[in-house]
Amino acid sequence: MSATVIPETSGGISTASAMRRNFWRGVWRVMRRKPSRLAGAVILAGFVVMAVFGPMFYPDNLPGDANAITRPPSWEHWFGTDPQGRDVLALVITGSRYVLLSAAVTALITVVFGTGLGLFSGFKRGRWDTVLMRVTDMKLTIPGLPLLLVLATVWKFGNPLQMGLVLGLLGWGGVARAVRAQTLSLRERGFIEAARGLGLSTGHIIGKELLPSMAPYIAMNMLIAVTGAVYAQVGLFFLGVLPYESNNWGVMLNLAVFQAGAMITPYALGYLLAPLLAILLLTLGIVLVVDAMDEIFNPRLREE
Amino acid sequence: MTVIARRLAGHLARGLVMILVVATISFFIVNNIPGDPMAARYEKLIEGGMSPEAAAQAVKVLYGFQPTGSLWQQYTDYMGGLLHLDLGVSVSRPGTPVLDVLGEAAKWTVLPVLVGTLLSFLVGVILGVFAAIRRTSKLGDALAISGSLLHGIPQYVLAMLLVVIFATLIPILPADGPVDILFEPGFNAGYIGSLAEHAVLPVVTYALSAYGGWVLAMKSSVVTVLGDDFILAAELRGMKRSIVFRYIARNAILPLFTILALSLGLLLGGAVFIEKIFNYPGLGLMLINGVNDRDYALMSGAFLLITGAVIVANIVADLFYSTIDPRVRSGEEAA
Amino acid sequence: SGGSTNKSGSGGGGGLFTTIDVNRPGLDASAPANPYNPKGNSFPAFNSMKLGWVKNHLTDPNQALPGIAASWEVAPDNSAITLKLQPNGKWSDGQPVTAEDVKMSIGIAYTQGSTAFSVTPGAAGVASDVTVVDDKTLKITQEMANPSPKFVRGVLDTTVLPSHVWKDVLPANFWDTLKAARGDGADAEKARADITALGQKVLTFAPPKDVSAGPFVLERVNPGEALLVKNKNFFNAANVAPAQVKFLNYTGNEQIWNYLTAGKLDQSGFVAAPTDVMNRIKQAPGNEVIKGYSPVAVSMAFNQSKKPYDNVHVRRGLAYLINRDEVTKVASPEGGTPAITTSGIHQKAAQAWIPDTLPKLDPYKPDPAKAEAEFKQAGLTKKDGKWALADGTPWKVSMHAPSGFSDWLSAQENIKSQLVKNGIDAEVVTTTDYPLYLEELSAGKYDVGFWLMALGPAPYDIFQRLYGASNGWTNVAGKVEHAAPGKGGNWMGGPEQIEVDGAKINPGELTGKLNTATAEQAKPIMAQLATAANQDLPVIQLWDYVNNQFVNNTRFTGWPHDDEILRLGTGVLPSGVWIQLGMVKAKQ
Amino acid sequence: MITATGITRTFKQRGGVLAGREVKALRGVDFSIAKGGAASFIGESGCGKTTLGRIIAGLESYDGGEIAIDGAPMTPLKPKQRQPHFRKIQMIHQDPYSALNPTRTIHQTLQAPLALRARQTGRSKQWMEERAAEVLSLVGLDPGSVLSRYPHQLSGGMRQRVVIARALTVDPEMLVADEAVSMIDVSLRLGILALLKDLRERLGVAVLFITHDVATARYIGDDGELFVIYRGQVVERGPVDSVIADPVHPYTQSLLSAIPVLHGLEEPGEQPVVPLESLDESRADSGCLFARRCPFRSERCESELPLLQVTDGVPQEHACFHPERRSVIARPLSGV
Amino acid sequence: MRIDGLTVVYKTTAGELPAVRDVSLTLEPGTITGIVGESGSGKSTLALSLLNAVQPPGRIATGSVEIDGLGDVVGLAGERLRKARGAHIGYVFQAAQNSLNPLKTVGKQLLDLGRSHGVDDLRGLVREAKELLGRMGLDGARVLDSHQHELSGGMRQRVGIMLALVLNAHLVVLDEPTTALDMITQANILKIVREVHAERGLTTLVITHDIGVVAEVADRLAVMYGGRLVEQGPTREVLGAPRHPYTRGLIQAIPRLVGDIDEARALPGRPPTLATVPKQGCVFRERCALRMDICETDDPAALADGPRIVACHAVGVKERA
Ligand SMILES: Nc1ncnc2c1ncn2[C@@H]1O[C@H](COP(=O)(O)OP(=O)(O)OP(=O)(O)O)[C@@H](O)[C@H]1O
Ligand SMILES: Nc1ncnc2c1ncn2[C@@H]1O[C@H](COP(=O)(O)OP(=O)(O)OP(=O)(O)O)[C@@H](O)[C@H]1O
Ligand SMILES: [Mg+2]
Ligand SMILES: [Mg+2]
Repeated sequence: MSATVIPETSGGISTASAMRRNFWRGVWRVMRRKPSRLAGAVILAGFVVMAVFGPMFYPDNLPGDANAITRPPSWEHWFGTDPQGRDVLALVITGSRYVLLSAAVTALITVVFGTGLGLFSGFKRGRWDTVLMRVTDMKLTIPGLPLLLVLATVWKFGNPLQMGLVLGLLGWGGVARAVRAQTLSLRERGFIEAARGLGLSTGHIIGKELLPSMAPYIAMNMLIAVTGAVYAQVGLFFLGVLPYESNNWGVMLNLAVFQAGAMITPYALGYLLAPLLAILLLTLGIVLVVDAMDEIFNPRLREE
Repeated sequence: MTVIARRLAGHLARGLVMILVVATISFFIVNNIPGDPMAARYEKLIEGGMSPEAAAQAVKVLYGFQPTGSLWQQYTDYMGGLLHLDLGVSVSRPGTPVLDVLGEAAKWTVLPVLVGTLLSFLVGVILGVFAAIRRTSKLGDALAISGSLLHGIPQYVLAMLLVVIFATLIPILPADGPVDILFEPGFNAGYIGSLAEHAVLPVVTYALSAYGGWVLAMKSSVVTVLGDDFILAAELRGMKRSIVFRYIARNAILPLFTILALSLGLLLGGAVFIEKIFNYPGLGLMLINGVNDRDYALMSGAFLLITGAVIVANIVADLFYSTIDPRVRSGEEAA
Repeated sequence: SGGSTNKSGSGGGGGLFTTIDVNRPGLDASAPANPYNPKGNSFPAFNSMKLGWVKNHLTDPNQALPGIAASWEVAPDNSAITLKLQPNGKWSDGQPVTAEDVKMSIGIAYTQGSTAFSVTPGAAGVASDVTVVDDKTLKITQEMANPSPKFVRGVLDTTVLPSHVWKDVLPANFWDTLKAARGDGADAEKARADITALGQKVLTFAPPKDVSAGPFVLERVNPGEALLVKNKNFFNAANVAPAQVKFLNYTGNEQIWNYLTAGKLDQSGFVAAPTDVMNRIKQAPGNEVIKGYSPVAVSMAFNQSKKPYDNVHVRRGLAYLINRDEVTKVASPEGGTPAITTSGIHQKAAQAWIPDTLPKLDPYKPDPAKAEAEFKQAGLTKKDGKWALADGTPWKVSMHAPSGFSDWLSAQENIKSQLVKNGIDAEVVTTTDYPLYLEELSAGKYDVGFWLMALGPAPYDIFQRLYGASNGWTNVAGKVEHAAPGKGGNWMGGPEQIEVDGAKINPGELTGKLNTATAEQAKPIMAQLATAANQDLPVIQLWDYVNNQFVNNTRFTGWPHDDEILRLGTGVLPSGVWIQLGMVKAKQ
Repeated sequence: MITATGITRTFKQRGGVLAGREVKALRGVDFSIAKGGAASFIGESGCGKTTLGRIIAGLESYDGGEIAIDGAPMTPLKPKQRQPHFRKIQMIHQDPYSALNPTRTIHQTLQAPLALRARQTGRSKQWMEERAAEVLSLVGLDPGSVLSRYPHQLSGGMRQRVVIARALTVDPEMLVADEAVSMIDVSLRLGILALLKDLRERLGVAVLFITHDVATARYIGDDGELFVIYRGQVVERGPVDSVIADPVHPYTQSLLSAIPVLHGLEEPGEQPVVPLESLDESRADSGCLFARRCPFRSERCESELPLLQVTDGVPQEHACFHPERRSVIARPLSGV
Repeated sequence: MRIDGLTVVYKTTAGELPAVRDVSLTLEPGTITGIVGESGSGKSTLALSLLNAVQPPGRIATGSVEIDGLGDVVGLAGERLRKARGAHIGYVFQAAQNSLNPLKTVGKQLLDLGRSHGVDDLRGLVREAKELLGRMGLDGARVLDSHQHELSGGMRQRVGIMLALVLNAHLVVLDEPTTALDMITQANILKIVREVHAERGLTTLVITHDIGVVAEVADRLAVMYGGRLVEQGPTREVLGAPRHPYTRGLIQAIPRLVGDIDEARALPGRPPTLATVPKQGCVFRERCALRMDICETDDPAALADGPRIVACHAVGVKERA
């Protein structure tokens, strides 16, 4: 029956590890297909390293130099100094942790909550589905940023986790809706039905059959949620409606514009541009990597 | 028609429920806002050299406008007021109904949002078609990547860059409000010119930040339609290129109209950054001012109005969709 | 005392004058031309006139430039003031400005809470009677039960409104109600409530069109700008140079910087600006910064009910540690001068009031050794180069400021790094906005916050910032009472009695005395209080504000450089006064 | 093996113009299959074949009637309790591509049900591996080359074999094949049909065969019964060859006449019947469901619903008031 | 119409691969020709190349498609090509798949078609369309007023046929006209095809994977495998006496309604895809029972024997023997 012979692989454990190896080899292939994707991945990895290890290289309280307040970029300070005479680059690096941590939390919550709800709704159907989707629709209708502004008057978003939590709780609607739609359409696919017929558990069906099929989708949404979260929190801090205690790109933007006059004096331009560039670069990285998601998770595209 | 009427009724009912829910939420959020605006006012007056007694009296007068009574009663009053489109009285602007303040502000939001969005829609859709047709070429790639990037850049980043470039480094455009007061309002060249001049930066920001989305959406829509058999069928029937193009365009643009209406609604709320950065006195700025001034009524009013706009946009989008898409019109499309 | 209008002007040259109201962000196109409305399109000294334009004299609160009142005479015991109105004062609609207008305006002032016209029983420096002597003359007498040296200031600082426009706002029986309100008992209570209710009516009153007795009258407003045009009927119209005045809107300081760097503003009041921005502003063609006096200082205030700030040695130690020169340089290089010491008074005023005491005060020059000694004395311990509380728990100086106050935040950041450098852990916590800041501050939630102080020129106003309600002493109807820390707005939580030079004093009571004391009586008390503040340090005075006025010489000239003229009271737009006095000339 | 009596299923249309309208997908279907037996259902599109198949495989609920699997009635059982019974009946889907999860290798696809099985019977991992290879061999695939592949790397025929192999992992007693070959390349179809037939013979698996194509039904089970279903009602049932050769119901006759004639090999039947009108569900259903399209209808047909009955001399049951045997199918040309 | 030496290639990652290879076929006027072949054998590609409409990344590499009164379609381009489509050659798409613009009524699309081809008498066109539809058992006025979604699969297919014929095209290509249709509908459509063909004197090409469909309607039958035409001839003859082993296998693999079930035999192996079609030699050899050494290296030439043409080394050997 078969035409070509594929290298013999048998034995459960070795198959599983071989699969994993194959997966990563496939990912590598997908990434290599376009240099832009590699660039994106490098950028993202760079940001993660920056957020995880970056702050370790600096003291908790960045030293300021009262004699070098709001300086333009120089060899010593690549992006200049802030109105406290601190190195702007150091601020961007130490500030990345808050931004990325809260973005990660947001992405996690968005995806877990959105996916969970979407799966549940699409899988259960019936009354639950109707109710949940109505709620989701409502949630989607409430404009997010204005709601955040109003919420900011009550909650303080004290730390990145809280910030991430709130943004995540505001952001799951789109994912839930999309995942539900996907679930509904996948449900109709024979393999889900077959799994039910075989008596496989719901856990198996959801975890092993449904989720992997939606993985590119979820991964994309996760990355998009990261951009959204960065966008929203930096924006909130920028608007100055939140109190702040720590370094954060949004705080930098706010101070640059409203305290250092970065839009007026070129001296503070570095202070303004550094966080802006960081945001742009992060966005770019994500845009580039998102492009690869579909191919990474689809074995057919991965192995082509 | 009955299908549309039924949909409309459903939407209205749901919209109403939404408004009630949002109003309730904002009422209770607003009632939990910490911070004492009276103390702040008092402090300001004292700093201005008023005696403590005089300041206390002044604050009492000013905050006499605040609703009193039990929370529940305030709530019912508030909701009752909503029925008459009464959003309460602004604290920072005593005597001016919030609705008037917002009405004035809405003007300044709607205009640039509309122009900016339609502009970007037009350009984005046209370039999206190019990006789709030339998707294998460098041009197509460039269009798509520029689209993704612009789509990904936060609005405020764009706005700030524009201000730095066009208002600071090369000061050729104003970024300070909606119009020069020296021109007599009305239909005269000076006034309209000034309006236009002041609107350039906000409009361009709206347009640029939305443009990417349109390019991407239109591109993928066109690619989908191009793959549809009826396009090939039309070609094989020897239809004129212009007609085939029209077939593609109409089918591809259809789903975008829904997004257009929705984004118009959402933009009213998303205008916060642009209005803040360009000092454009629209709803978004009102909302921020409300938040900053602890002007409860203004804040929740602005929030409600923005939400209302989104709901209305939703309804419009759906109705629009159902009138132009025959499948929906006849009720074919399932829920 | 008195003044007279400068009549020697050479007449207006026309042109557009562009300025900004720094006291009030956000123009509101829908707001009425009503000076009492918080967003009202009423610009003091432009289209809204007061009886006189009070000055921030170093020591005398009653100095003023003439406004609607051309001159005034004050009884020697301060018991009455007789006002002579401008003889040819007219409203923009041609009606003359009369004593009746003023009387009605005083009635309006009663409804709004005014220092001299207050319905609060027992308040100091309140008028007891308003008599119209003739069409252009009024006499206002002070209630001598609780007189105040600020009485004249309070009277002159009254906005005058056209009674033919506002006539229906006050009911016919208003003066009777007022009389009733002055009394005691239920009737008085009710009368006072009625007057408060009237206040709201006043606040929301919208004249159909602006009627102004000032040099300008409101033409139109949009959300970005307000336009005023010259009032031909203004009594000194001949000397008013600009033909039009444009007020620009702003929501944040950075916008004003923008206008200033673009050279758009002919004049602007004080706005804080970082050095670089300030340099840019100065570089703009025609721009000039005129420095004047501003009776305000900022301080780092302690909540003494929190450990270790209850210990004076800790406060002193901190005072020895913090380099105020550096703080000022970082936070407010142009808008402030580092405080020479903590006296509770702006240093310029202090030199005028207590020249002998000032040198005796400890200047708290930065001296880590002294600081260490003080901390040791307070029982603090130093472990691994870090200071800890007496019981060994870590000590972190937690400073709070509202996030909009950029100079405060900068200062705190700088103090933080100074402290950290010296082994004291510190943090800066922001609060979203001022109302919340005040609420949390007065609820005693903060250890350390920033506090405006030395609000001159009246001695009582100066010291009540340190020994007033926020520190437990309330002054109701001349009676001073002390509330326990955490009660009645007492967040500073200082002791009721403090030791100064070995003697115990009650600073709150002393401060209360200043409310009625004459200048001569006040001086020794102020010396005592300044010493008390210096030794007890309820706050550390950081810098004294400087009143920077920005002007541009390309379109108009004649800006006053005389400190006296610059020292106008708060809430007044000085350029309006300069214009109406005929000082500002259009550039030929 | 399984006995179904009076199965009915009504769908409520949700949304759209037909909102609230009921579609009677099945109106009392009776049938039974013995162990290793076969039954085939034919009928035009939308007549309820798939619905029936899904009900039998336990994938869809039914409103009325009773299903008994190996004598055990299903109706009184809770869904969880029904599961082990229905596991004996496995469905083979029409589309072999969508029936396999594209993100899982064949190995993974087969392991999941085997793991379940192993857990229930306490078997080892080793057994799972062996069994996977075994079922693949059973369906004629080479386990070594197939196991590590993804579905997209297999041809349609191979995929369908994998689907059948997966069904075999749970040792089913019956397979429900819903148009199991209609999406497979012509040259490969017979392979799958032969496999099913082979499984019947070798493993004694009963087959419920659903198809458009009568000839394939005959190929799978000429010893079984053929059911002709129209709008949810069985209109004719009987031994396969008998129904094909001598259909009684006009609907069966039109279905059979619609089968294309292989002109070089066959000649048209004697009395072909082709109804021109297509099915219109929106008609109210009083009387015979087929009446409107029936060329032989009488007044009685308009008002009265005929039930399955037998007529003398005809081995099959039918639901027609005017039964008449017509030979409609093409006959082989003699000498070919 | 004469197709001569037509080769169509698709550009893939593995280079340009032929989907249709060296196909020659003549459609006699007034006949129905059927092409059968499995999925991927190049049927649609062939059909599209008749209109010079192969979609990128494909292109016609060599060969010609001569149409009477039109010349070589392969050489046509631009307006002339467009005018030829529809007016000379009608193309009918697979059923139920959407060959109609979902947003426009059938009538409007008909008018678009008329305008595209410069028809002045649009009324006449509509009349003609109604007539055609009526001929096919539909209510013309209603159908013209309907949107695609309001029509059933069979109705759409009939509309497709109407649109292909309404401009009086005499050459009609039907690509899988009945796939995904119901048996009864299929029978109807086939009947219509046959009748309309006869009435209008058309030259018709029916493409399908279902040998039954061809057998039912076609006068001539061509069998495609791996991009090659392996056998062609009059339907009855080919079905009755298939010569190419593939044709034989295919016919054998059809279960029958009568007779011995076990006569049906599965064809071994699997159909080739574009990538697995042998580059040289006979495309069918891997599944062929009659494989010889020469099949590995030489592509068998299509040899004519009267009306029948077969491309097989084995057949050639037999004939020669
Ligand atoms: N989930 C469902 N909801 C609503 N109606 C349904 C559902 N499933 C099937 N139906 C309806 O039930 C009827 C029978 O459908 P079914 O799929 O069983 O037909 P079928 O004979 O398998 O058709 P085909 O040959 O096209 O596969 C149809 O009218 C169909 O529209
Ligand atoms: N756009 C394309 N790019 C690459 N290869 C293609 C393309 N279109 C078709 N092919 C390949 O060309 C070959 C012939 O395709 P074609 O569509 O003509 O087959 P077909 O006989 O019509 O098949 P079906 O019965 O599935 O419609 C197939 O192998 C197919 O994979
Ligand atoms: Mg079916
Ligand atoms: Mg095809």
